[in-house]
Amino acid sequence: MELLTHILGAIATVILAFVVGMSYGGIVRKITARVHNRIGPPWYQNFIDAFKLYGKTTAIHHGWMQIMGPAFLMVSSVVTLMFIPVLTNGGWFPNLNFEGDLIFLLYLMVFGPLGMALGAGQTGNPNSAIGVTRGLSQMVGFEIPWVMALVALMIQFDTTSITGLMEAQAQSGTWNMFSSPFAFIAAVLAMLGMFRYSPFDIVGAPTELASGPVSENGGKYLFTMMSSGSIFAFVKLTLYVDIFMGGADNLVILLLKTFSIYMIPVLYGIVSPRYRTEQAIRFFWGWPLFFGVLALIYASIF
Amino acid sequence: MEMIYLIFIIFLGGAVATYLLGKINGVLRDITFLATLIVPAVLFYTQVSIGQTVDFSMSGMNLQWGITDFGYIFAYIVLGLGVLAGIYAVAAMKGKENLGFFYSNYILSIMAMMGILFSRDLVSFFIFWEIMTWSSYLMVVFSGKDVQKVGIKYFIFSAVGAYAMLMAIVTTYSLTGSMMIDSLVTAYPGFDFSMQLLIPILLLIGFGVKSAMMPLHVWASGSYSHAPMAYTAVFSGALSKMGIYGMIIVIVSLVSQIPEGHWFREVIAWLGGITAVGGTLWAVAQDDAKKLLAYSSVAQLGYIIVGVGVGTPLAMLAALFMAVMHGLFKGTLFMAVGAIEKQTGTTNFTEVTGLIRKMPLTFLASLMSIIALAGIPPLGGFIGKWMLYESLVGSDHYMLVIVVFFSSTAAFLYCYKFLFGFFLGQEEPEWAHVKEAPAMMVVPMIIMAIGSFILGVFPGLILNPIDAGLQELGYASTQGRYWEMSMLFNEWGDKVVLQPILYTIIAVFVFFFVFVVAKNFKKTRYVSTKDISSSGEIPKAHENLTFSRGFFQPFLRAVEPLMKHQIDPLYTGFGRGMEAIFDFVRRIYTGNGQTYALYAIIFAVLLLIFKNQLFGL
Amino acid sequence: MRDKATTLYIGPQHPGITGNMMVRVKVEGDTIVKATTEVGYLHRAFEKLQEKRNWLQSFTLMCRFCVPESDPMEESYARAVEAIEGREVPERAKYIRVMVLELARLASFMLWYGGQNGSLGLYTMGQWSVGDRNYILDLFEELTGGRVYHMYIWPGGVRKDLPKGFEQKVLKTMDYLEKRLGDYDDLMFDNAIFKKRTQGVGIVDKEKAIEHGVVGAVLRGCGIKSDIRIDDPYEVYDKLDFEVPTAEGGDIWARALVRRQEARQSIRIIRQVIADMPGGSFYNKIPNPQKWKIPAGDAYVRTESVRGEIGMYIASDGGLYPRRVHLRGAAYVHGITLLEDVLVGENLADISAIMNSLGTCPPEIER
Amino acid sequence: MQQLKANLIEHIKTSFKDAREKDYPNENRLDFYVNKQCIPSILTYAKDRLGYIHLSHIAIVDWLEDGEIELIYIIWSPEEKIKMFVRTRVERENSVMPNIDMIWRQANTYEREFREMYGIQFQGLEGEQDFLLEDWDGPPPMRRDFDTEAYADDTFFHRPGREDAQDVREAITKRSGEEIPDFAKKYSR
Amino acid sequence: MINDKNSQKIVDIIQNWARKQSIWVLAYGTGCGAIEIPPTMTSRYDAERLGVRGAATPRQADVLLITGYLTTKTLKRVIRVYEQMQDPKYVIGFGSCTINGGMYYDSYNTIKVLDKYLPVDVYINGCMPRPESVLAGFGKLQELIGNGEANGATKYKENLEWYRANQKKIIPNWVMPEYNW
Repeated sequence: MELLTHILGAIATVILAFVVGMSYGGIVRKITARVHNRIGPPWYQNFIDAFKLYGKTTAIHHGWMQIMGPAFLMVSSVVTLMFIPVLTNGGWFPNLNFEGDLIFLLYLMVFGPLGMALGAGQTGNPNSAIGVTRGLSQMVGFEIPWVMALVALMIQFDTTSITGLMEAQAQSGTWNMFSSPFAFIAAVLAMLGMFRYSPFDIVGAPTELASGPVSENGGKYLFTMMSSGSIFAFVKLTLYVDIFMGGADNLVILLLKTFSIYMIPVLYGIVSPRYRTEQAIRFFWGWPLFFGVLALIYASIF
Repeated sequence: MEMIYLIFIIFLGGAVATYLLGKINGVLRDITFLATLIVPAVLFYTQVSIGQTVDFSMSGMNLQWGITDFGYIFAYIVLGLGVLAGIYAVAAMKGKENLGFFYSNYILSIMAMMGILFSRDLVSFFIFWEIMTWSSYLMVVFSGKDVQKVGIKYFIFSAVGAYAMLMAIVTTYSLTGSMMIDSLVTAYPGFDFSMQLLIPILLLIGFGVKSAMMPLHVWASGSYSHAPMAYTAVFSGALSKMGIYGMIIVIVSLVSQIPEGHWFREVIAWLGGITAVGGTLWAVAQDDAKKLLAYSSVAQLGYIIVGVGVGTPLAMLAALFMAVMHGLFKGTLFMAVGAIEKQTGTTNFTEVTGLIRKMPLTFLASLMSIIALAGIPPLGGFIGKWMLYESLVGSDHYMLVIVVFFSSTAAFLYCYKFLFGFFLGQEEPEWAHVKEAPAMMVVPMIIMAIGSFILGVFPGLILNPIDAGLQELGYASTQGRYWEMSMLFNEWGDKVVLQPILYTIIAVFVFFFVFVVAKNFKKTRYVSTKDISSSGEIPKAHENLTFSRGFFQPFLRAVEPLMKHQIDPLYTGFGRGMEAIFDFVRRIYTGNGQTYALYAIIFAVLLLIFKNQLFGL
Repeated sequence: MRDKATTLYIGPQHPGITGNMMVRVKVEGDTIVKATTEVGYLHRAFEKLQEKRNWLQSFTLMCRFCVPESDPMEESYARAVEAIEGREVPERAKYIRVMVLELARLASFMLWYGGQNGSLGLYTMGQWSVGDRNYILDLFEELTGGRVYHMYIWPGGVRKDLPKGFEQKVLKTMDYLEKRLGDYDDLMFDNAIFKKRTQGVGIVDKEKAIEHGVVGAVLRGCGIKSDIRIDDPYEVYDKLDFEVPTAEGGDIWARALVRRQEARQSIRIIRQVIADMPGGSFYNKIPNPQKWKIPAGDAYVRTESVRGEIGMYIASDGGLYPRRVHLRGAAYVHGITLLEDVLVGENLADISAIMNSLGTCPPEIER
Repeated sequence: MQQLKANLIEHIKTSFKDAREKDYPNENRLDFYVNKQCIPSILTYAKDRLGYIHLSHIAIVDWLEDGEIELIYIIWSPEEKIKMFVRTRVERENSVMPNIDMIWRQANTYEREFREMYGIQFQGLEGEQDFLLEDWDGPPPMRRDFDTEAYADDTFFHRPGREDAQDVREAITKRSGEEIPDFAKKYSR
Repeated sequence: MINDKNSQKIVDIIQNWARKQSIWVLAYGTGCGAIEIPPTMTSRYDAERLGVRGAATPRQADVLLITGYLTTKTLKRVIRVYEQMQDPKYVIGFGSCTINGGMYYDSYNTIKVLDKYLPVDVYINGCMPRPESVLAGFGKLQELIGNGEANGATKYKENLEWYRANQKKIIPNWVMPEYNW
């Protein structure tokens, strides 16, 4: 019985993440369209797109790794989701919230992209490979300030677990974005890269690489990537909210907080051209790194 | 007769026998070779008990051999890897020239490593160390290519290391009058401060060379890539760990006894961190798989050195676990490269592409090892990485953790390069003939890959002996505090539970596979990798559609400032100044293996003859 | 034997290509080591078709040479035919022609704004400027009946007089566009990333410019003051007051600066033209096109388009049909030899931006 | 202007003996015929000595009746603001022209096009044989003796209703059996 | 359980609804009609509100928009691209020249009738069609998809030999992977 509850809880979490992530994607399209002076598609357009993609035939593959690539991505997203506390105080199914910590999560989050990279590699399309190398290079860029921010928090609160950080915030009564502002700034700047909106959309840059790693993937492959991407967006947003904004007591607050965080990369992206790869990496090793160091100093002093 | 003697006699006898049989019969030689590896391994695990020692006297010196708990961890690596790589070597080296020489050298290396682990006194330690160096040196020049460049580099660094070590030993003897390691440890706190510093530094130079610590790493990439791959698996996987073994003993038994020693350990840790970053960045820049793995080995040894330098119980656990894991996955990867080299004749990423469908098992083994190398759960590499980070964060090494994290994130780059370069990308007609490697090569790889998988879920299996070894070195028991069979804890009690992770991953995979992939897979058909959306054009036959040159060029451009200051030219400049000496050295080292062997023997004999003068001081 | 460098096909089916053409680039890392342009995907053989079409029928083909800006072709044809025939053009028609040409330039600049930024990933600009371009197309629609193909400037004058109140509409649109150009500046020229992406990229220096016969904004972008409207004035450009902007550096950024000023100059010219517009006839009627013969002779006229100099050579043998109409577009120079030369050593990420900046327009190359 | 032109003509005529003038007094243009071998030297001379640094166009005309193809190199001097037409005529068949893409790189494009479209060979011309066409096995298509309409009729499908350049309204009416309304009749041929 | 045939029908209806709401157009400007695509996609006409958006590679695209005349050289690429697209896929012929050759009826290098070479679902006439016509064309295509009548791809598969014969007639040097789905 307990196992059944666990499984149902996990499925409910996945569905929540999928719906929220997809809707956010649609809303982003709507907002972008408004900035463009357009009406834009309805907010549920992404669901239609996903459903259509699922309905398309997928007649070919270039080898089993191409099929496994999206599977890796999906697995990574779902498993990572299991470790993220959705609401504070067990307001949602706890899944595996207490079984892993932040460093574990950092590595788990790489699992999917690496699998996807392998899948993209097998298609034999040079654009895919170039896109992957760009993505990995950029990842090295933004992970540094991101980890600095996390380490700063870990030092400050003597814990590496997400639930521990959430409890620490509940006890102190302030959010970490106020109690360790430098870490928050570094993490937000790193987040720009993590969400891959312009100017950091170098991986699938259409005018340069057609669409990069997904060049050969249509139909069901693309559906899987799209939905796992949505889940992953939810994971990342919830992680930020949990770590820096004290988590959320109920779903409405969760949506408000995640959405407000999400708007940072989206709005910055609308008015920015794309960086070249090395420029993107250097960006992350400029101000974000500086704030990361500040955060570490701040954390080790206080 | 003592079992320890028997083991060494078998080794020695086997080495001679394989060398002689090599001239007579190939099959007999192979069988002898494998038997010489397997029999002592079995004997060791069944008959030799920890703490058991044998004493004997040689030309007036008291020597003592015996295995400790701590040495036992490394014995796992040496014998496990030795046997598996031996099986692999038989298949991999088939048809090569001068095999008897290769095999006997191989056996001598294994014997020397076991000897180092058994040595309880500095003399036999040094002698075995030299045998190890010489046998590995002969392996580096085995192929006969680039001996001047690569061989001499390795030789000079090894020699410098050996002399430093010898000086330390001589100094110790003059101070304590004993050759026993234990007596050094007990007498050490009584030395004056300059000696307290000098001895560890000299020893660490010796060990640092073997473990490729910055700035003594220069020899590593060339030597690792020039030795036959079957041996490099041992070379990088086990032999380099001897440096770590020595380093841990020095740091834990000696350095931690001096009150002001913590800065010394910081230096070591930072050297390790720099080694990791430098090795990783250079690995990213390589186009040759052997070189890539060689630099990657440097980087991985850097992590281990970081752990050793930090030296908290968790860090030591991490370092030792990583040492074991590194033996597993790096051994596998070198074997995979060897398999590819055997099947295609080259190890260059810009030439070989698209082998995934030709060599699926090699790919699988490489994939698992790469995941382990990258430290992605649920494979074993993750455990070591996790413990290292937790120990660094827990012991307030903030900047070091960032440095290490940078290195291990950048490691994803070369990990992908390795997999993509060989296995993915276009399937070119020029490699259409390639077949999977022989079973004797594949099976050891798969066994080791599975090993790293099992250790990823049940790290307790190997953490248990590590714990015993650490207790022997004076640490409190860590079981239950930092780890359980499949659970890890950090200083603050945060935990990672490994089994549910594995089960969740498997469950989601199965769910996904059954409902999406498998259903879909039946309907889809394989098409050639030439059938890609190349903007509507149909590529001509000669056009290269594989992206392999300048793989991470933008990244390297971004990290250019870091890579500009490399250490190699410094040595070259130094060497140019010493041209005259080098000329002389070159005259002695003719490049012929036999000459070196002769030289080694003369060196050992001279050492024995003049020992009294040397050691009498 | 396989090539060493990786081959990438930029085009024909590629979001980054400016029209239907292909650049086959060989890359090592993300550095281009060789670039080969391949054209011919749009070759319709206009110049062949004109052999069987009379002088007026040929005129309808003219605007199809290059779609982003079709009026300079019509104007060149009309002017060349007039030059051979010696036909006078009424003064009002000349002013209207200049107005139409400048409107077309402005519309093409709008498209360039979108393309240049779209190639660098700033899609917002494309949405704005291409959307605003519709206001100019609306004017064209009212004036000529077509949004893209106007077939308005024909030999002897223009096809129709200005509709009632058209001038006011044009001026109103100009006011609006001038305001919008300020918005574009905020989004594009004040953007640090745009600067980073364009400065020092795709450099055409003076020597290269002369060696390759570079024209238009690309030439002005490397500091050479050259404009057909000033150097070899036609219609009424010699009576108008406008400036030829130049910039130093010869990179994408310099060319962007030049075009930014030129768009403003176009607005300035349109305002002047409307202010000075004379009355009178707009069309010096041509005879029955079925029997319209042009005396033997040839003419070469040049027009300044957004992409640069357009040349039109027309030879007549005195018959009902043109002997030869030979067009030389700006992209004919920029799109093949210059592009191949400039791309070598550049970054893979900048191909599209360089092509947009050079004004590569394949239908003009292939005709 | 006239004085300048006269000077230029004088210069060219002294340097190149076989240049034949073909003057258009009303325009800012110089115009003369030369022998095809002179083309590179005269263009180099104009570029280096006279300031004609810009090759504006290379026009080509097929004079089928004369059995000749005329090439017109149109160059432009930004300082003197005068166009110079350098004309040459070559045989239609098997002609080899000197190559000028060392003087101006863009000439390479023209020459590749002329090679493909008119069948004129250029000495030492680089670049692939195919320029605009692909797998073309007919005669060079831009020559006047190539009948594009006949070729198109042979090669491509045509939608019924436009067998010739007839009036479309007429054809539609014929097909559907309707009468042409009066207002439309006057537009029919 | 529900009858298989009926359930398939229901699935088809739902999927057709989704397909018509989400039309991804391949980014391939084959002819001069491509100039009216940016206005259609951008702020004034905003095709994205109808679910129309661009797709970078043929694997992801649903609709191949033939924007105008096709030269024989382009036709080869268009066929290649079309065959790489995944079912269900649609072709829109855009502009008069795709219908009957338009003003290039006597050109030696352009095809005159597109539907002899590719199965066209919707034609949009005009030279060039205005964005409104393009939107109307998309509307028509949506209607056809909704009714399940836009089956050009099926027609192509069934009559592949006939199409191939026509294609090979004007593309003599036929080196292309076989159409395999």
